[in-house]
Amino acid sequence: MRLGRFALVFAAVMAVLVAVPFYFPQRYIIHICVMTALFVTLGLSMNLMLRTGLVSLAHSAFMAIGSYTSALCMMRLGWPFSVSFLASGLMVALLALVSGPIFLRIKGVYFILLTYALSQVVMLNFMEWVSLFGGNSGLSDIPRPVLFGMVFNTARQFYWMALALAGVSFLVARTIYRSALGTIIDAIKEEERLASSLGLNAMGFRVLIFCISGFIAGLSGSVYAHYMTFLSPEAFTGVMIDVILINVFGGAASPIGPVLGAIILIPLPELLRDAQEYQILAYGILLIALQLFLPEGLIGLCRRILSARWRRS
Amino acid sequence: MGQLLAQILVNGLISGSTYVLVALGFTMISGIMRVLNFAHGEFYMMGAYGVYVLTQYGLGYFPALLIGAIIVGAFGVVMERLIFRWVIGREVNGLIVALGLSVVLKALALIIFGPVELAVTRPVHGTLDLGSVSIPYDRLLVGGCAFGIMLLFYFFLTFTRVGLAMRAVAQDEKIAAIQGVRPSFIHAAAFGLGCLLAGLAGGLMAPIYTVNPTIGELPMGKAFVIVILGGLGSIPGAVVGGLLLGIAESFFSTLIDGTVSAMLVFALVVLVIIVRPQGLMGRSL
Amino acid sequence: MTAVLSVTDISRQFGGLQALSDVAFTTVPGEIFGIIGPNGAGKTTLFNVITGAFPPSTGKVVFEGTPVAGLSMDKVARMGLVRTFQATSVFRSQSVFENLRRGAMFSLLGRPSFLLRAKATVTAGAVARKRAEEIIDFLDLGAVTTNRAGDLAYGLQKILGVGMALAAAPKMLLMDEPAAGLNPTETAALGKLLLRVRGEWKIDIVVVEHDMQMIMSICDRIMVLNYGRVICLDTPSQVRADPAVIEAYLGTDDELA
Amino acid sequence: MSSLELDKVSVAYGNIQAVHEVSLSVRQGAVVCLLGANGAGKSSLLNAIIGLIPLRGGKISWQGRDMTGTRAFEAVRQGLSLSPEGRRLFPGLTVMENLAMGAYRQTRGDTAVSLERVFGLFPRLKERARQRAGSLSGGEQQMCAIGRAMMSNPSLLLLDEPSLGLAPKVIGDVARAITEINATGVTILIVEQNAKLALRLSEYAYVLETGRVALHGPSKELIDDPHVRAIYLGGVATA
Repeated sequence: MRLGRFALVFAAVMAVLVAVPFYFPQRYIIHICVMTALFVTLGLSMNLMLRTGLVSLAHSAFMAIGSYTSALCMMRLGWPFSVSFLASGLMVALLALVSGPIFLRIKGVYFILLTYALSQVVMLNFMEWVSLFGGNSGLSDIPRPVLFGMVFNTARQFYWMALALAGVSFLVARTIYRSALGTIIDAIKEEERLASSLGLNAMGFRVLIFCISGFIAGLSGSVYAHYMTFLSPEAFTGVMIDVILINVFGGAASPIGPVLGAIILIPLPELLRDAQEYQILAYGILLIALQLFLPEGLIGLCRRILSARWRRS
Repeated sequence: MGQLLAQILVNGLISGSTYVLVALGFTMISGIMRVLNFAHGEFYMMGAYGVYVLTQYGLGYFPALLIGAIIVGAFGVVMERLIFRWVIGREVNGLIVALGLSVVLKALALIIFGPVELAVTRPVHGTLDLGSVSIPYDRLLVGGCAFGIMLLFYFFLTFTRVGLAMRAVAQDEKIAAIQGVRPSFIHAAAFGLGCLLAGLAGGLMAPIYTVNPTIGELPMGKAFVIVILGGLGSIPGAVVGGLLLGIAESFFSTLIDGTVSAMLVFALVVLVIIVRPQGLMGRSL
Repeated sequence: MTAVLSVTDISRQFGGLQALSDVAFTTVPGEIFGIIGPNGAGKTTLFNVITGAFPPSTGKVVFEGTPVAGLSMDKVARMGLVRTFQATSVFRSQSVFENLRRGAMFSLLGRPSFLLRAKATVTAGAVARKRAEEIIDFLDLGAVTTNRAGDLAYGLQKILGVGMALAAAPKMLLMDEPAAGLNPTETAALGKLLLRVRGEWKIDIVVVEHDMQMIMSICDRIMVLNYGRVICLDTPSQVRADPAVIEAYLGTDDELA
Repeated sequence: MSSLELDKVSVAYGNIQAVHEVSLSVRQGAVVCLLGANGAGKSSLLNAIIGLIPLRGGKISWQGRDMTGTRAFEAVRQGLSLSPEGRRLFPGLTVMENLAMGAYRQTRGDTAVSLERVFGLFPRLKERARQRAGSLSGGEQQMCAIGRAMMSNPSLLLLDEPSLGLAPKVIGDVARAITEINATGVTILIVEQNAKLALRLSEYAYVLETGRVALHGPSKELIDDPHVRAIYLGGVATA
């Protein structure tokens, strides 16, 4: 059974990943692992968009909205973490639901520009609405989550939380791609007109995916907020490019692409903190080179090698 | 009230005119090559650093502005031949490549100049008082130069052979080719010219604000809003959209405040998209 | 007899150009109805107006008693009026079987609300497979079920496109130049196929076409457009003999005078 | 002495072959027409001659020079010019600017001469000179397209469906202009679906059917050929 084999592999990989902190207890390594897991989640959320044929530049803002929502729900409203966590996802999904029918009417490039403008406006609000969001100095002393009576206050616990979220996101994405919904979004990407002529309400499904994607991005923001206990608009600059780069590098055609992309790319700058400018420089060059020479990413490369070997044998 | 409105209008036109310079190049490149140059703001940034460096070497402000912008334009031509020509017509791929270039240029600026704010000496001082409306001379200079450049650009597009060919390529590249126009030449020229315009805008604004590696982000964000407002690829759209944006911002931020202004402008953009998805001026040069 | 598709006095302007003026026709059940005309006669515009790509300036389009002009393409398709395209007719990256399965599936699970009906996916999956298999038998595509649609010969792609439209369980097919780009043999095969679709599946067809040979041989009635107006609406043999039609196609003698 | 030579030219878009091994020749100074129903491959052939689509096979030569593989922007220097199907004017440019684009490779002096000539052929264009091409009527657009093609002072003019969508009276005007242009020594290859018009204008005709030459001969003989009629009206072809 294929499902059985996948479940086995998935469980084994997760088990290994869960065990990582026991072998590498150093605080900075665990920090990198938390960030990687969060970017896997965010990368998968972007992957849902790309699979539908949409490039969104609003996902860094989506993550930020999730962060602020979750933090403020606990700080201002005194909601428990579990509720705040869900609220962060729902908040973004709601925004996607409201803006989607307008934004998604706009095809291709305009959608990209518009999501960029949206993210700018959102970030501007976080910067300027000081009484609520704390402006440029941001929010600090964000409470630690309590789940089932357990207080999350070590990096290790957050790693497991982020890992669980990443794992679930991966399963969600994979399930979607393998279901009727996955077939539908592939069809919309490949030949939208043809799909519509056969009775498919393409707009409805695009909004749906936008919402699911936003929901996941919001959740990743929530975990981030409570892990850092400190939020500022500045923290989200660069996320916009990272999340695209993860997909481009790994390959957007499979949910494994962004996972690989995040695992390889996110630790890099953290490991080479001293030479950050050069890191960024290399990042940029990598992005250009990948797009020109390896447009389908690592996954695409693997597939090409595999299929070449398949043909030879 | 009338005085206030006049002041708002003047401020809006001046800031709008620099937006137009950035948006013109961006929209022209997208119209001719179907490439979204997300690195456009970095060419603006290069123009500002160009003026800074050249004036440090003792050059006067205006020669520095001109030479700096020409260098930026030449660099744009090189980038087009090296990178962008491979992604012509594929807007998403072009966008990712341009994002990469934007990261590279920002990192280079950071490596060369550091994260510090650099100041360029103002070429003029003082304030012009026209009764109720007062305009600092340096602002006036920026506005005047920007409108002058727009005029020159207009003449270039309307009355020169290459300008005409650029408009023709934007409308129908294949048909332009059978008239004898070499598309690759037009692509490189348009990309370079677009970057030169961005460089000029950066150089003009350098004395007013300080210079740092991220100064290109803001005007580029504005350029996006402008092309959505005016229509991607539309030259008149960039002018109308830019001035409109400048005046709207000036109006809202004087009467309310900056953040609300940004949100109102965004609401305006969404409104335009609902009513006219192709932008105010459609898609033609 | 009741009308299936009824088009009343459609006009459409573009700028100053009158692309269609007062076009009207009504199809009857069991009919293959052809629309022809020289290039630029307004066939494509008419087709787009009927399928809702843009609304008519004046006039009505009614399908089985429901006005459809201005409705979205997918909604009209779910009502049973399915259109086919001249160029994009298949999902090139997918297998033949998958293309047909999609045709059936999209008509069943056309709206996101299907996710709320837990059983819908399961039943739709089974129905879609069954329909796809039926159509493979009907079109005799058994030998190529696993081939990538984009790799098929162009003629076969067109046939597959018809199959996908059939999979969407239409009551009527609206076809935009199905024979464009086909050679005479393929065109003849397509014509036979359309006759079988009408005969065996009881599906009405409205077809816009350039290929006279095919349209004359399969249609019950033909409407001829020229300069956006109906110049003739009759049986094929009558249409072929109509002086106005001959003039529209071959030109007149007085143009050079 | 034949001047435009096509030798087994094939053209394809992806896996759709539009033109199969078409050979034809056009005598210098002649008007030759290409007939055929829609989708017969006529436009593809013209586009291939001017270099807009690459050849899948075969050879093209003009006045003895091999034109195979010549790129579109170089063709005009060899004296070729195309008035494309559907006019394809630059809609945002004025009539004058469209004409100026036609003379893109000309010197200033030659441009003035060409302009006089085009205005002589189509006086209407002079009246509309400052109007945007997109706002012209169909007939005026066609005149502008032919005028633009004439601005490069071509020796071989390719006309793709010049009568398409025009009212009968305007077709007459366009036809007269084509005759006049030919009278000045320009060789013309014309693609038309208006068969009577094309056969009247031309001295020799080729009839394409699904990308192949089905029939060719002097135009006078083809005018009454039942085969031509059959291709257009789908009657039973007897041959």
